[in-house]
Amino acid sequence: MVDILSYLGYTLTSFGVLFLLFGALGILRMPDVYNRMQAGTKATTLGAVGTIMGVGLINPEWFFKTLIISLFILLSNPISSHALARGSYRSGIKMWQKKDIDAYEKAVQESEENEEAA
Amino acid sequence: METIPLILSILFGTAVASYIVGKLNYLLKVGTSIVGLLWAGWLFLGLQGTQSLYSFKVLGFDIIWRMNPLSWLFGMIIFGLAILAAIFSGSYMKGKERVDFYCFAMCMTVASMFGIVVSGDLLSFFFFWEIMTWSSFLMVIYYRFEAQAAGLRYFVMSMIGAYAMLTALLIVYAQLGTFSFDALSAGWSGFSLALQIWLFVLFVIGFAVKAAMMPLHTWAPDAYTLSPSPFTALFSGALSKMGIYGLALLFFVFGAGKLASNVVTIQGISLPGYILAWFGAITALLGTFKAIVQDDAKKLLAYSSIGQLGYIILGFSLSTSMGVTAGLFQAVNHAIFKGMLFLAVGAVFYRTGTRKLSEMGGLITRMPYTFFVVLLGIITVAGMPPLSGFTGKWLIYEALIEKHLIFLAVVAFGASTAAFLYLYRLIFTIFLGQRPKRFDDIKEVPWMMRAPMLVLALLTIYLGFYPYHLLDLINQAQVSMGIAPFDLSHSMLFNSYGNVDTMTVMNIVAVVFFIVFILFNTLYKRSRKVGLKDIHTSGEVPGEEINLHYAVDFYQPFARGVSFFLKRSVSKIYASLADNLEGFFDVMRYIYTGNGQTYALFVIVALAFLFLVKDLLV
Amino acid sequence: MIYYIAAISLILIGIYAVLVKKNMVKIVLGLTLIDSGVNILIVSLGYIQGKTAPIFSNPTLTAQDMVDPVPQALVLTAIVIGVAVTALALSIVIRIYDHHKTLNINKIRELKW
Amino acid sequence: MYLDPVLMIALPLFAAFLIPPLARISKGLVKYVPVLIIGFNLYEMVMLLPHSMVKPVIVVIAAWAPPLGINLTIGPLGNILALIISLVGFVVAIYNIRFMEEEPNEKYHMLFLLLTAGATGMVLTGDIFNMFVFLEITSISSYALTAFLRDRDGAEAAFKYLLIGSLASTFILLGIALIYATTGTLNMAQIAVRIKDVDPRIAIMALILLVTGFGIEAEMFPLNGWAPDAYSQAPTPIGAAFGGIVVKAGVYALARLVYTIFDFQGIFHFILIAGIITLLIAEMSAIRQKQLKRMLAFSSIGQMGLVLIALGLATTRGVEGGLFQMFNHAMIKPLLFLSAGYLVFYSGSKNIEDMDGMGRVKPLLSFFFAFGAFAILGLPPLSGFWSKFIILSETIRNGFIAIAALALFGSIIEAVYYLRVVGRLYFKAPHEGLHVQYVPKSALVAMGILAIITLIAGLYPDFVMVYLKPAAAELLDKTVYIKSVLMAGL
Amino acid sequence: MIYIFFGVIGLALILAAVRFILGPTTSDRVVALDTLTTISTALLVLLGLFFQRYIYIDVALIYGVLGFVGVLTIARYLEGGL
Amino acid sequence: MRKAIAVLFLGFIGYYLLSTFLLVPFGVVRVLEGVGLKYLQDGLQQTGAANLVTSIVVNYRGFDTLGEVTVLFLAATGMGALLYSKRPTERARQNASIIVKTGARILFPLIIILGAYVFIHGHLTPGGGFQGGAIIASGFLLMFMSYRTYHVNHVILSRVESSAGSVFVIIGLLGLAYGSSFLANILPLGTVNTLFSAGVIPLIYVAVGFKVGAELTALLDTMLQTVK
Amino acid sequence: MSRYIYSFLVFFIFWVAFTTSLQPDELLVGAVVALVIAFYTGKQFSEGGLGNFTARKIIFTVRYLFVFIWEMIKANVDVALRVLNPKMPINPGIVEVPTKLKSNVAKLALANSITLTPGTLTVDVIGDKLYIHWINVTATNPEETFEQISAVFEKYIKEIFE
Ligand code: NA
Ligand code: NA
Repeated sequence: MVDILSYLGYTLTSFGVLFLLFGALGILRMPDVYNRMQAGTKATTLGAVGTIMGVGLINPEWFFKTLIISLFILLSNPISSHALARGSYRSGIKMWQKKDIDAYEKAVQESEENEEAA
Repeated sequence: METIPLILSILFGTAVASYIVGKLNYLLKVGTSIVGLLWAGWLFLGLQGTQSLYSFKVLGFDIIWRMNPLSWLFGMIIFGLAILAAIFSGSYMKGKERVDFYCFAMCMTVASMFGIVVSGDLLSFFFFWEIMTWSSFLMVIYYRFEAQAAGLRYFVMSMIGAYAMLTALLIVYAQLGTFSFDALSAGWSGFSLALQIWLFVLFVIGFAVKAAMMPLHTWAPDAYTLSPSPFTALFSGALSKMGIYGLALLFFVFGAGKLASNVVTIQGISLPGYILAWFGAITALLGTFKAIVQDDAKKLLAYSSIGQLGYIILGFSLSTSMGVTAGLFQAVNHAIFKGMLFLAVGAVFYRTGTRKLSEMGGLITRMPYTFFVVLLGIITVAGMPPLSGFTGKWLIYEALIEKHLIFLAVVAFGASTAAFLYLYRLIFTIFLGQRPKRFDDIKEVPWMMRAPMLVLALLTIYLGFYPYHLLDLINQAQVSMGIAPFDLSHSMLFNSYGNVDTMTVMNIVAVVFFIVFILFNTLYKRSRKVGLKDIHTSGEVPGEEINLHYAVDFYQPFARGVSFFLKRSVSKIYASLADNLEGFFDVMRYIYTGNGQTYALFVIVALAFLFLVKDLLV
Repeated sequence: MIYYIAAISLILIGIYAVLVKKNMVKIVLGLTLIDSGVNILIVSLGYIQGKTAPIFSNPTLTAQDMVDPVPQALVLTAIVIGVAVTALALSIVIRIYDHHKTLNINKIRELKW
Repeated sequence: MYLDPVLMIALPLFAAFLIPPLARISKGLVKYVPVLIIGFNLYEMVMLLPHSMVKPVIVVIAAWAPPLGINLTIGPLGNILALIISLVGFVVAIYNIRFMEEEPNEKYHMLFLLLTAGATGMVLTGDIFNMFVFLEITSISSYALTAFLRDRDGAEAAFKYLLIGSLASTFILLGIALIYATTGTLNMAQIAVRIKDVDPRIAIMALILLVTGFGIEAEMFPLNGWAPDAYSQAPTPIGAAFGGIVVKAGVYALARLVYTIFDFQGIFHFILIAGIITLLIAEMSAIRQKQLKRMLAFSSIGQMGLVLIALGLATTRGVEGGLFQMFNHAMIKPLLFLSAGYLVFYSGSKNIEDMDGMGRVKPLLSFFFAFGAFAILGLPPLSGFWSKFIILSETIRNGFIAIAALALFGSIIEAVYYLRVVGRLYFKAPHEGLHVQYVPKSALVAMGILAIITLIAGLYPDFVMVYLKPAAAELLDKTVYIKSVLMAGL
Repeated sequence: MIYIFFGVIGLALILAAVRFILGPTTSDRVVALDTLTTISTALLVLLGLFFQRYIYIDVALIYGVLGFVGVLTIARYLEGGL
Repeated sequence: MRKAIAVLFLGFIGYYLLSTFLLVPFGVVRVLEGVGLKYLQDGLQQTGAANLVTSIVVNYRGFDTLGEVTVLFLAATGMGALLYSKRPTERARQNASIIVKTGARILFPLIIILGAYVFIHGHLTPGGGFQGGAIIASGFLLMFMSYRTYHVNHVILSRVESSAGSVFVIIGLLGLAYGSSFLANILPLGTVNTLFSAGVIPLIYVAVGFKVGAELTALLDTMLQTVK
Repeated sequence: MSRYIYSFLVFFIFWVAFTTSLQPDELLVGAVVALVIAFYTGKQFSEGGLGNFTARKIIFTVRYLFVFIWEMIKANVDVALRVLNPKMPINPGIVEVPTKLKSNVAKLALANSITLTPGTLTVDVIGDKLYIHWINVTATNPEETFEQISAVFEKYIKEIFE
């Protein structure tokens, strides 16, 4: 049982670590900040969760704690990415685009007008 | 309680007490000071001839207070003048502001001077010396703002002197491990020649400032002029004598008088003595010349003081028995006549409110007592028989001639004669001539002011006739300094006649003088009254604003003649030195650029520097 | 050793910022960099090869397994002090900005000479 | 009878923590807290004096004997300095009662209390890192107090102070790190024992770092750029506290380092030379100042230069003189600052030229200033005379005649600028339209205490010197210090 | 095995660090920072595994929390002041 | 110019610093009699705290920690004084998105619990009062970042600060009253590695945790309200 | 009240997980801590209170977890491929996605889910519209984007949180 858990754990950790690497690679290679976030958030979140849960499986007495960390990462990483994306956008960083697809621009203007009115 | 500490306590106590009670009542504060001074003076009289000694330790330093004839002699000058000045002040200061402050500073000064003369060690000497400096400084600046620059100059020069002295005495301490005079007397000759010279120079600077010796005299005229007159009497009469006292100590107690006498002597005088003699003579000459062109009565006397102190120094520097006697005699003498004159000028100022000679005149009928005092005073200063000044000067000439310093004697004599040029102006411009209308109603000063002047006047007459009493005291002092007592038989004046004959000479001169005096007065009575404004100049009618009093610009040609000499005023050199220094300081302060980063850079540079020299720090 | 180099570099970079940067906020950041450098340096002085954190969290651990705890304790204190100083520094900068309307330290040198 | 000396640190901290709730109950009460607490410290220090003079009082904290735990080592030196600090703190606290009306004034009193406590801790602690912590307490309260008035200049001064102070902390910490790494201990007595076995190349670097750090606090040139600004722009009592409290603690630390902990002789020469340079540059700068408090600040630096000279001599008598000078300066400079504070306040200007005639308007205040000026110039019979005299005497006795002469030159400059101010106070007509009010009694009491101490110490210097001698001896012979601390561990 | 993990994670850290250094905008750096904290959190847990010390897990958790709050703060700052 | 000078001198200092520190061997036991080794050997049984750093920080060098707490308190006080009367009511220019707001709302109590966990277990796990306090403050920072009008009650914060600081001193004074010296332990040491162990250490760390949390929060709030 | 109790329970569970210990002292302290924090933050912590603990919601949560994990793995493989592919077929842009979810927690869950899945990143939520950065935009009109991006999640989330 312990061996199976441990085996599973190592597998999970291996995948996790690999995804962390992909995430980092994505951060490096993607053309603009939004795309980098896409890569960073997804791959590193999964990678971290995988790594950490894997460790939790290898060392079952740590499981709950690793679970908490994983949950925390699952909750917090998308939030921070979102906040960063929103912050970047509103601070005026343009997207790298082939075609002009931006539904957000108008929404930002409207919401800012609303805020000023309020 | 031991007498010396008791006297010091009384004096310092009086200073504080008169300040405190001074807040209550005028009479009380003046009364307190006078009573305190009298009490201390009375106790002091009892110290004559005793070897009272009191010593204790402060911070591990031995403090020695002792009495000896030299101290006693100078103590007499201090107490005599102080008591008279205090009495004089009783009237003079009435109605003036901050009399409590005045009494405090006065008593403090007296106390510190007394402390100086009883000190048997350099530390307490310096301690009291510093108190004397600041307390007299308080007096100089008594008249508020106009006195500030003068006060500051006085203080700074005093500090320069004091610190030169401090350096010297600390070097002595480093060498001997003690401050006591006795140890220094014994140890001086053991110092290396270079050290002796250094110590000598430093001490001389220290004392010469107070004695207003050229070129360290520049503080004196203004300081004398601006301090309240009763105090000026004390200032010029006693305080400047502390410089003389110091020189006496230096030459004869510390043993510097014999400095290098085995290396180089000039006409039998050791080199430092010879140089100092020249300084003394030049000071005498310079003081005299400067005095001649003054219009301010007190300034005139101030320069006169400088000149007179030059004589005294001249006497001392010869280091001969007669020279020292001459110096000491003239020191006492000067205290008396300069005391008289300053008090008298103060009295005139008290009534007229001015010190300008050109604004005064004809006061002889209004202030006859004061006139009398001034008259006696100038006779003494000029060194004319029958008054004590004659004896003093005579001794100096004799001492110079004895050493064959003819040229110096000529200079001294010249200065002395020139002194008359200014001295008579005091009589002429203040008391004779036309009296401006506004002075018509003035009265003679109150008895409280009259009395001290008259006491001094009588004293100068007395000493003129009986110099021996003083010479006795001086001889005792000389013995205590380790100098052979002055042998009267060495004096050209005194040797063949002896006491009684001197008296006769004096009497004859006195009679002649008296006749001249009567004649003078008769002539004056007969003289034509000249209106103040009835002299025409070059066909032009002078305007109202031009005062045609004959005292105005009286010495214009003379002043023009010596202007080259006078213009090179030492004080101007000092002033420009000070300016340049301040300019330099100004550059230094730019180190503080106001930029925090620069300060941080300083720190880094300092650290790097320390790293670099770290091997030196081990 | 790499820790030494890194830590000292951090200190030097921080000091450089303090000496050269014009923006006062950057200067304050420089100060925090210095702090971090010093702290890393201190901790690395306590490090002992092959040993672990000084916490007896399981019974198998013995004193021989652990690094020197003192530098860590000191650094804890130093960090807190650094935070305090930084906070105060920033509030002073805020005050300065209020008065001078600039963060350029070259413009803030009215107290001189 | 004294209570456990640790209370001198514990109570101020306790009180500081309790001030915010107290302020909510009654604002008026807060300002008496520092008086009370520092008064207690003063009492403690006086009561400890007879004990510490005989042998250092070792106070163990947290029941761990040194070097395991932190301890307070109250030898003669620490006791004297803590006494000075408490005394100045007490006087300034009295002065503060009516001085600080600016909100939030309870924070002001709290910061001041902690400033004093920090400095006290610095001089009492036997642990070098603990000393650093207390230094930070002192410094941080100083930074905050410098900018307390929230004015333009205060903020600028505080920033410079903080900048340089942070560098000081850095170097001190680096020095401590080197020491710990090589001796394995933080207890100063034990360091002193072990430093002999340390590679001297490391030890000297540690010393340099520490000397630079504490030299900043001790206002050594060229590390003192912060000082004039901080002194002059901080609220007046804080300027006084800088001179009377903060710098004293810095110098203590410096002395402890070079005398007790390390064993390098060359550093003394460095301190000596740094001292004379500090003195000269400070005096030269002071004479050109237009602002009264800034002038006092430079003068303060100059005085510390003299202290450094004394410490650099490294002779018994020299150190005695230096300690005496520290004592005097701690009494006189606050006197000057405190009186100058009200002079500035009443004249409505920081500039010297606007002090005209204050002697007529505010005689007692001006008297205190003049008194302080005379005392700091070293005019007898005030206490400054003796300390200056001893220091100069020792300087010359050790053959540094040129340094003594330069120091005297500095004194003359000092006389000029002080007397210029005194002259203006008394001898010029006051400006019109002065906004003169009554000076609070508490302020006058504070100044009076300082003036009386200065006078008594001048008239009877041995009274002070009796206690300074063992303090100097402690510095020059470290074995007693070391032994008594390490014996406490047995 | 664990050494390989460390190697890969180390490489990931380096790559993210390169982006942190390259920028070019502040946002890019913050994104890199965010990634770095996430990777570091995982690394800390792995270290716990490596040293068999439970305490690293605690550190990882705290690190994660602080990193998140820090990144969020910067993000909000980017958006226009705090 | 200034840059060049700075680089020059810094290079110089760096060289000397590095060459000195390189004389201090890295990663080895250098001092056999060092106090650090003593703590390692005896610390566990002397203080009962599994975390030796904690036993040093709170017990052996507890006096430092009291000072440290004071330093933080000072910074908070100083900031309060310096930024006094500059209190705009709103923080950021823009509201955070609903995502951030909701996330913060949920995470906030959990972060506080984490902080509490860290300082309550200071003697057992890495961490302690300062770390726990910092985590709590970061929880508040999260709220500040998410809600532009989120307010903390400074009166309560100040009360927490004061009472926590006082508790620290009182525990110290109790040591003086009932033990041998200030800050001396007066409670039984308990069983190692259980929550109720290590005498007064956890009590002090809890107090420190509260204090630091309150102070850092106050600091952040003051700062954020001032800088717009 | 139910919200407070719910919060207390959640916090207490968290505490137990943190400490990984069932020792009475830990539990005692944990209860106290949870109680205190629940008292102060319970109201804002939870919108649903104990209602969150219904069996239906729990079942949906578990089901959702699997759906989500699957989507996430797909997302990551997708990203990995894009990152590793030198040609990087991307066509990024921000699109608008409508949502019927009302509660904030639900919107958060949806936004996070979207962020963690293929090529999408929630930039903002304004009212009932999500703005999604899409790494490879294949549709721009709301119905299509809804279908492609969030439809999978929304039904579960609606069940769980509303
Ligand atoms: Na992320
Ligand atoms: Na993260």
